[in-house]
Amino acid sequence: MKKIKKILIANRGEIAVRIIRACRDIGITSVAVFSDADASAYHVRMADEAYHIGASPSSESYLVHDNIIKATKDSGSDAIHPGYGFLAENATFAQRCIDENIIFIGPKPETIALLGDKLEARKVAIASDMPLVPGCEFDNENMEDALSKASEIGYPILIKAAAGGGGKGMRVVDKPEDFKESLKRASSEAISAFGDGRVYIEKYLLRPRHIEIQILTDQHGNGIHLNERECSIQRRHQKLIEESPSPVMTPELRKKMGDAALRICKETNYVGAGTVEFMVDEDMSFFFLEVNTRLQVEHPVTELVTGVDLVKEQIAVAEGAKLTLAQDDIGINGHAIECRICAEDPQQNFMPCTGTLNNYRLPAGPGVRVDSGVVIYSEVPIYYDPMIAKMVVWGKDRTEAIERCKRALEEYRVSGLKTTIGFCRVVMDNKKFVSGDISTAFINEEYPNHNFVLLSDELKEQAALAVAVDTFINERKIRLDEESNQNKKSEWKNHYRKQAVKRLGGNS
Amino acid sequence: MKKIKKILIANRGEIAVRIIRACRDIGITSVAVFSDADASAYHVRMADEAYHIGASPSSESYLVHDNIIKATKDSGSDAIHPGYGFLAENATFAQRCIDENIIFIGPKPETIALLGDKLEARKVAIASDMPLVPGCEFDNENMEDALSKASEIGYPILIKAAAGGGGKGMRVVDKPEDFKESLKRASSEAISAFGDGRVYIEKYLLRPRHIEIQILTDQHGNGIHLNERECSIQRRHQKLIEESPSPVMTPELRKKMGDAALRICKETNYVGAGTVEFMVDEDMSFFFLEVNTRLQVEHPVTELVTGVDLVKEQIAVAEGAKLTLAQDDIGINGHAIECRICAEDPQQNFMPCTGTLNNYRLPAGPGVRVDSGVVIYSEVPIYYDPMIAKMVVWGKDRTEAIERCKRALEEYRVSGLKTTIGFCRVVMDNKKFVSGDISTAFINEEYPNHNFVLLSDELKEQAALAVAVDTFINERKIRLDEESNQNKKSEWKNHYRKQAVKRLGGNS
Amino acid sequence: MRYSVKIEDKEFDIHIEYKSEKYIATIDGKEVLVDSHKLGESRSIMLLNNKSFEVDVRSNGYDNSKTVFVLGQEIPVEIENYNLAQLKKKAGMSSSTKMDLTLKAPMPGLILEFKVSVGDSVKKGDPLVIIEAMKMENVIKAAGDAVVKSISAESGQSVEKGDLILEFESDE
Amino acid sequence: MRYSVKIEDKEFDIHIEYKSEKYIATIDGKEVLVDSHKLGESRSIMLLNNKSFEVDVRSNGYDNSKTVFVLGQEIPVEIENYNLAQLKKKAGMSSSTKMDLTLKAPMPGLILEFKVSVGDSVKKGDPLVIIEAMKMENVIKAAGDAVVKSISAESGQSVEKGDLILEFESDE
Repeated sequence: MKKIKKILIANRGEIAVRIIRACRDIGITSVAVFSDADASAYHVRMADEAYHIGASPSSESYLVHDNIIKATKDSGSDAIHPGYGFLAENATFAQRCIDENIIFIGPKPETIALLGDKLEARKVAIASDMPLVPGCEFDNENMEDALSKASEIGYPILIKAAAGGGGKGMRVVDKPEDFKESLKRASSEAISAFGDGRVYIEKYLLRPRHIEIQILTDQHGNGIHLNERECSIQRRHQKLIEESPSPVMTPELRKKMGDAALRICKETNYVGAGTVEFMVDEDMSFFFLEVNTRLQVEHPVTELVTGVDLVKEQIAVAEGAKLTLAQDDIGINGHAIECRICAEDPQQNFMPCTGTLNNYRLPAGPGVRVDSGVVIYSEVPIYYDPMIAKMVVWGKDRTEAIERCKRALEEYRVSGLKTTIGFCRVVMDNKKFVSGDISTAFINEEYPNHNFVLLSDELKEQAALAVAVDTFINERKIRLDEESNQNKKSEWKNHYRKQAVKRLGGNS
Repeated sequence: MKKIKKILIANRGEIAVRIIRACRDIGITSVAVFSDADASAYHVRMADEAYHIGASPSSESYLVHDNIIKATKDSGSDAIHPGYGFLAENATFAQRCIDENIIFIGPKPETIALLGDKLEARKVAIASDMPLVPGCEFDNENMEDALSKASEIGYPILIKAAAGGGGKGMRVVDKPEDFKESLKRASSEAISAFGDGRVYIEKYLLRPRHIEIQILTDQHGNGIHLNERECSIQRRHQKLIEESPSPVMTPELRKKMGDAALRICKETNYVGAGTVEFMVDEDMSFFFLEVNTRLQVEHPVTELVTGVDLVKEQIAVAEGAKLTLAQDDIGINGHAIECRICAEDPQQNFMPCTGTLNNYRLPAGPGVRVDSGVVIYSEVPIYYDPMIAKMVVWGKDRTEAIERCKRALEEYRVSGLKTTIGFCRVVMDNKKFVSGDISTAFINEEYPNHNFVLLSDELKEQAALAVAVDTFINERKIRLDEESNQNKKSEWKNHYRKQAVKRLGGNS
Repeated sequence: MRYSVKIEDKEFDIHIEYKSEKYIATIDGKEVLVDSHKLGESRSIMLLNNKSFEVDVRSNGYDNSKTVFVLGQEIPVEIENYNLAQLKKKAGMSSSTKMDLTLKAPMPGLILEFKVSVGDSVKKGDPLVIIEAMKMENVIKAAGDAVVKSISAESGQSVEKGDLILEFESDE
Repeated sequence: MRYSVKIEDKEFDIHIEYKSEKYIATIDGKEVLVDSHKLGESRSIMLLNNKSFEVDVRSNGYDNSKTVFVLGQEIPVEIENYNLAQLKKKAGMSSSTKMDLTLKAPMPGLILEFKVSVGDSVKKGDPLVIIEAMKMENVIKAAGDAVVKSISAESGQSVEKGDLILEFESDE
């Protein structure tokens, strides 16, 4: 067992900050890396040390293996934590770390490669006796083959990138006429995101829930799961609101899904933290979706209800320690909800925004945890993911968690750019959400045209008043300043007049 | 049972913010009150509504019964939450609320009066079969009587205000020669703080722990305790660092102290949240100290390990609800530590400071809760308590809590005034603190002369470098600006020279 | 002072005066007692009939248009002197009801591909252009029926937020 | 540029230069690579040999004295041009080693009571004056042995931080 003393975090934003915090919590020195655009970013300020690794585009900095390895050597770090995204699921990079005698905090390169290829993962899932959604691969160069296979499965069809993740390279196709265009788009997005344009198709379930199992395994063959997360509130196949436990989970189903997740870990000699994602249909039957071989964005909801610090566990596993937790140690204490705070305009189909955070104040107090990648006056650059922070609340039950979530969202102060805060606040009032009746179709079903009615008539009236008052006060100040200048001028005039009178021989 | 719809919070600072958050968490409208100095204070910004109640000195605003009652009526509030301090333990004000048909969120006036008078409280404690420190009252006008009684008990002696609380009007006397002067000071402080100069004396224990039991009782005779809090790290008899559970507590002692606390509640028909304070001697024998008939500053450590929101429970009890929690529901989940962040200079005997928070950024992330009464650019005025925030951390055990506490203290960013942050950070490294070997004498024993060695040689070197670099960059900028002006001037000169040459008939 | 303030579909008639050290506002006939303290250049705490708001009012650099941040929302506001607004209305100059015949970049990004050419008729919802921003491909769709009059950018070009991308003529 | 920087008991000799777009500092002979970005008027993020610090350097309004906030600490710093500092030292002008013979109000507050009069001899630790601030009575004690030379305030008077309260003569 090798104690890790220094970790380089090959990432940025909130997840880099999250990992730096874990390092500090266990006395490990943290090393940040940064691109030009991130020279004064929060993760750089938070870390013990920081190394510049290139220009702003991630392809010239955060994705450059050589630069990351050089910073690791220069800083004398023992290990690299990749966070999520960037190099987190890059088997070549994981192998490079091994070759350079650096601990890669994540599964083995072969596991990453195997599960990262969605087509290979389907095969492993079959071998692990996991239920699968009907789907298949096809010859990417042969459009006719693709079209006929799509028709066999039946529309709607979901096109997915073989190398995919995070909703990139994913397209829903409702009818054969749209198939070609969508395939082209998905493939081109997959190339630009992963450098791999291979796609495959699956039957598109209309109203599935997205439920995933957090797993944790060590190098000695021990493994546990840490309950489920429900992540059904999504836009563009990207999660926006997640919670644990799922409002529809039963202990029996949890055990079944947990066991299935651990089977695939066993099959792939999985080491570390990971997530097995499932779709759960309306009849509560579940299907294997994919395995994310990394820390998940939404891991804090699991941390809040289990009391386990997943990043610390990742580090311990990477050091070679045996799990100190057994399955029986994992309980469920209360309920946690995460809202992703993204620099996006929900009304404009969640279009990304950039800008400067002229005001930025986190909610705090009982039951609120915020993992933020930005602080006041931070600039949100165009180059990276629009998620600037995660707000996570804990309550003794789902009702308390929802109420606290509303409070905390209202307490969040942001000016300078649009965010998903108002959208999340609206969802917290949605009757279907409150009753737990959700699916990945939630946003499209409840808010067609993305008209979230964020502004009540009362708020409009108050906002109008606020602007009028502000304008009035500013105009009044200018008027008063001018008057005071006028007065000064008249005083001068009087003064000169008196002088003139004097010169003219007058007496006062 | 009467549902409360609107609560006026007769307080300011972090506790007002804390109560406003609880109101929001249960959909109750919150009403803040503010003095002149607090017109743009954080609690005013946080509340749904806010009413001005007078000039800056608390004697002209937060302590004026009429003004608070008027704001309550004007805002149509059903109830008043007094927080701690100010009117929280004022029986006359609690009675006034009843007379005005306003719910006072706290115990009955007669309970407050009885337990607020420390001399009466001693009698009740005897009736409740509680162990007491040797001590007595005496004729305040007769110094000879006082001196002889003090000698009977034996020095060191502790002089305490009968109406006391929060360390005010309290003095330790080591030898008879100092007795008169200390008595005078304690009495005058008691008059200015409580308008009641009566004092009494107790044997001063040299190295006691301060351990207190949180209790919660309803209007129907049900009562539970929520474990203990250890609050031994004190300066000037005011707590600075608190934790739950106590590092020396055993389940048996917890039960004994909890039972004793509940006995005195029964004896006094106590209703609501309250705290029974004990001193615990080195042999683990415990003595009754006093009952605080209100929410305690350090209540969050209890909330973090029990999952109970004490302010919500106070409100439910005030509405007349029966406790939904039984003693068996109260477990201990992990460990919590609170650091009080005060605008004070620890090196100068914790002298209060005032100023503007030019920078103010809260620590966040896993296991950190901050209840802050200020935000960036807030002014800390001279009129009120120097505590500006409480930082509370949770860990799965005391070790994790201490490590997280260090991290969070280092993450806290304050500029503009001195605080207790650095002091708390030093304590977290203190071997006696880490081993749990603490008493109320901790600060004086470990840091005589209050020389906390806050600055390591390394930090001094880094700070020196930082200032030199900053100075160099500023000077360089000024130099460059001047040069560029010079260049502009020379360009102009050249221009004019050319013009002149032209005018003289030259060719260029 | 009397203002005409517009937010989305709502138009408010607001009168404000300063009398004996207090601001008094009247909005559509209702009186509101106002207390306001500046927190910085653009931020204030306001009490409107004792209701507490923290607001950030920013000028957008062009006439009458401001943005207010309040309760986690970014709200675009048009504010004008009331009398001027009335005059403009009479003259049929209400600029805010005019249809927008330009497509401006809704975010900074890289133009990947145009789906239309000059002269094309487009229907509401038709894809116009694909912009890559923050690693996502965003399809910008037509807000109404129109004809493409001119295109001011090209594929592969970087655009800033607000840059003109193309112009329509109304499809009437 | 070469500076002499003093923090508590430590004195540092620091040389800084700007070369090929990098700042290079030398502190007591050791070379330190510096990267610095301003975050606002007084705040910066600094990398000192790649170690990350967020610092806030504020001038105290009078000569050479600055305050730096770093890692939760407020640190008073004296900084001077190195050559000037050396000259001063030779001339025996080192002001920072001079004993402070004035008592200034350590906080804003109300003077409750003087415990000494002009001409009194005081020993280190003797109470001098009681100031009420933030609802606490604070006893200000003598920092060394001295004789009270003059008293510049009176009981019941409000003082600001830094106001002169009394002056000593050294008890020699």
